[in-house]
Amino acid sequence: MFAVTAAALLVAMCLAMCRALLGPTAYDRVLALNNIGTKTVVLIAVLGFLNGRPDFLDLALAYALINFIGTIAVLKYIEYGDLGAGGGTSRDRAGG
Amino acid sequence: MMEQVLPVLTWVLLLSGAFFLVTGALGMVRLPDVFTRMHAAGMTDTMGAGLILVGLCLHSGVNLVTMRLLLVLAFLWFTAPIATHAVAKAALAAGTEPYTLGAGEGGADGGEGEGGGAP
Amino acid sequence: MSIVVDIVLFTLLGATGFALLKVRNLFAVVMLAGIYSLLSAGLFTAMDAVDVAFTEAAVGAGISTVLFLGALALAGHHENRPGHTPLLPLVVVVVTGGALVYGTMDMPGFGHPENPVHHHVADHYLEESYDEIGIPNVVTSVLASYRGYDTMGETTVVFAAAVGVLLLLSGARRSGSRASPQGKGGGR
Amino acid sequence: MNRILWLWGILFGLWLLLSYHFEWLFLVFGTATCTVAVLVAARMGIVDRESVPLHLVRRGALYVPWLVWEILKSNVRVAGIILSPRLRVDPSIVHFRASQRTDLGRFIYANSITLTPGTVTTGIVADDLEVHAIVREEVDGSEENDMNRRVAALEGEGA
Repeated sequence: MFAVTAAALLVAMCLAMCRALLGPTAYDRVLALNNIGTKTVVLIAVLGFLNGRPDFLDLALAYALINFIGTIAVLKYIEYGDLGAGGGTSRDRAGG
Repeated sequence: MMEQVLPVLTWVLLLSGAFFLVTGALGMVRLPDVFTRMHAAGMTDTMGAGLILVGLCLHSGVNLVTMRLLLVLAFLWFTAPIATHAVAKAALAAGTEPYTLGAGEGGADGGEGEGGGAP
Repeated sequence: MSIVVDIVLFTLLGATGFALLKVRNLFAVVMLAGIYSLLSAGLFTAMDAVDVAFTEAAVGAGISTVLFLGALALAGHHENRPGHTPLLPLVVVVVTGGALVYGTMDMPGFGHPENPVHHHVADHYLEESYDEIGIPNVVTSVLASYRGYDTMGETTVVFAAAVGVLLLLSGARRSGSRASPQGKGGGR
Repeated sequence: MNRILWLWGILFGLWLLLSYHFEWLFLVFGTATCTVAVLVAARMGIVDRESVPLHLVRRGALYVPWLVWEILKSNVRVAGIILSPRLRVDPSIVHFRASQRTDLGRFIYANSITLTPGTVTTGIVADDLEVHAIVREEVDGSEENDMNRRVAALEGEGA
């Protein structure tokens, strides 16, 4: 049953990959990247069980956090064009 | 009693998690714009990952692995909405027009304010 | 099943590699490079090289994405078409790749227990490291104790490189008044 | 002070959980690491109600299962939308009013909205939440009102 789950994960990764390749906007790609990251976390967990050695979940744990940091860095870059910018200007549009 | 129920439950959880994963990924491909795709991606983050990780927890029983799986799940559920929100906000801030039914690809009347105010 | 996982991950990896070459928008390239790292970390996990996967996850998907983005913020996000035909580089790459593949023919079977690499000092490390060093994780005790000087030099180099990169990035930010013009909606 | 001790305890518990070695060497390392981390946090002045929300723990235990149930329901709905051949989406942006008193409460409310598929919080200014919904009719506000009420109750009194 882990094999079925892993297969589903791989199929889902392929689909998300299509979105990353097709774009069309930068945000679609970020979304796909984040999504593939989440799936990789789950895949690592499932692979551990598939190989009968679920001792490496620390990796999935570290991954979940790195993925988040990466996504936030990317979005900061998109929004400000600079990683060093502060959050001061972040409220300029939010309300609408 | 428990010995029979647990594997079945694990199966159900893993399979339904896989179902939500694939459906979410399908949505990422099918849906028309980045905002609607966000909802599909959120599905993977919450239900797909959640059901599968809980399924793995049930399989491994109560030990260190379970705690780590639950920690992974907690991290995912804390960070996923923040990342999604950040994507949405950045997209809106850059002037991406959300897709709406009437206006086709990108409404002409500005990206916001067409929604009726609920409460 | 694990062979299927390997094949699918490799296929995705190949697709990502080609996309990396074809796409001209450098922002998309950075995104794809991140996906490439994620996939290869998954592959390393599937091949039981968990510590390598860990490093790939931290460095490839985490740090280098951030560094690439910092560089993009300075350099703009469109790649110019190359002025010359990339024929010679292609030949060089194909020959090198062919030589490497040829080299693998002489290698003993993957994961075979009789491989010489498993019988040099590896046995000693695996059996004695806990008594000698007292660290439960063998990889850690090899890196931090048996190869302590090596690791120290390595971290010194990496630290110096990181400081250099940070100085470059922050120096450029301070001197120029670059915040607004290409800032909004940069990557499309 | 109480909060600092709690934070230290939580961090040390996490250390024990992740290392799971109980030799003296590792316990000393863990103690030192947690102490330094907590001291730095205390010096930065970020150990407060917002970062160590002890007051939420007891009522949060009731809120989380409810939220999980909501997430389950909306997941099924969104899955139905995606799998239906005609793809019945009617996205729109709606606004909700958050009645929580603290930023932390509003943060929980906004994140809960995002966590349930079908709705994503795109912006928040003061107590006005801008929410993108995948199907306009589905967000008539009743569920979000319910969620709003529950999060506000979660905050409790004396915020």
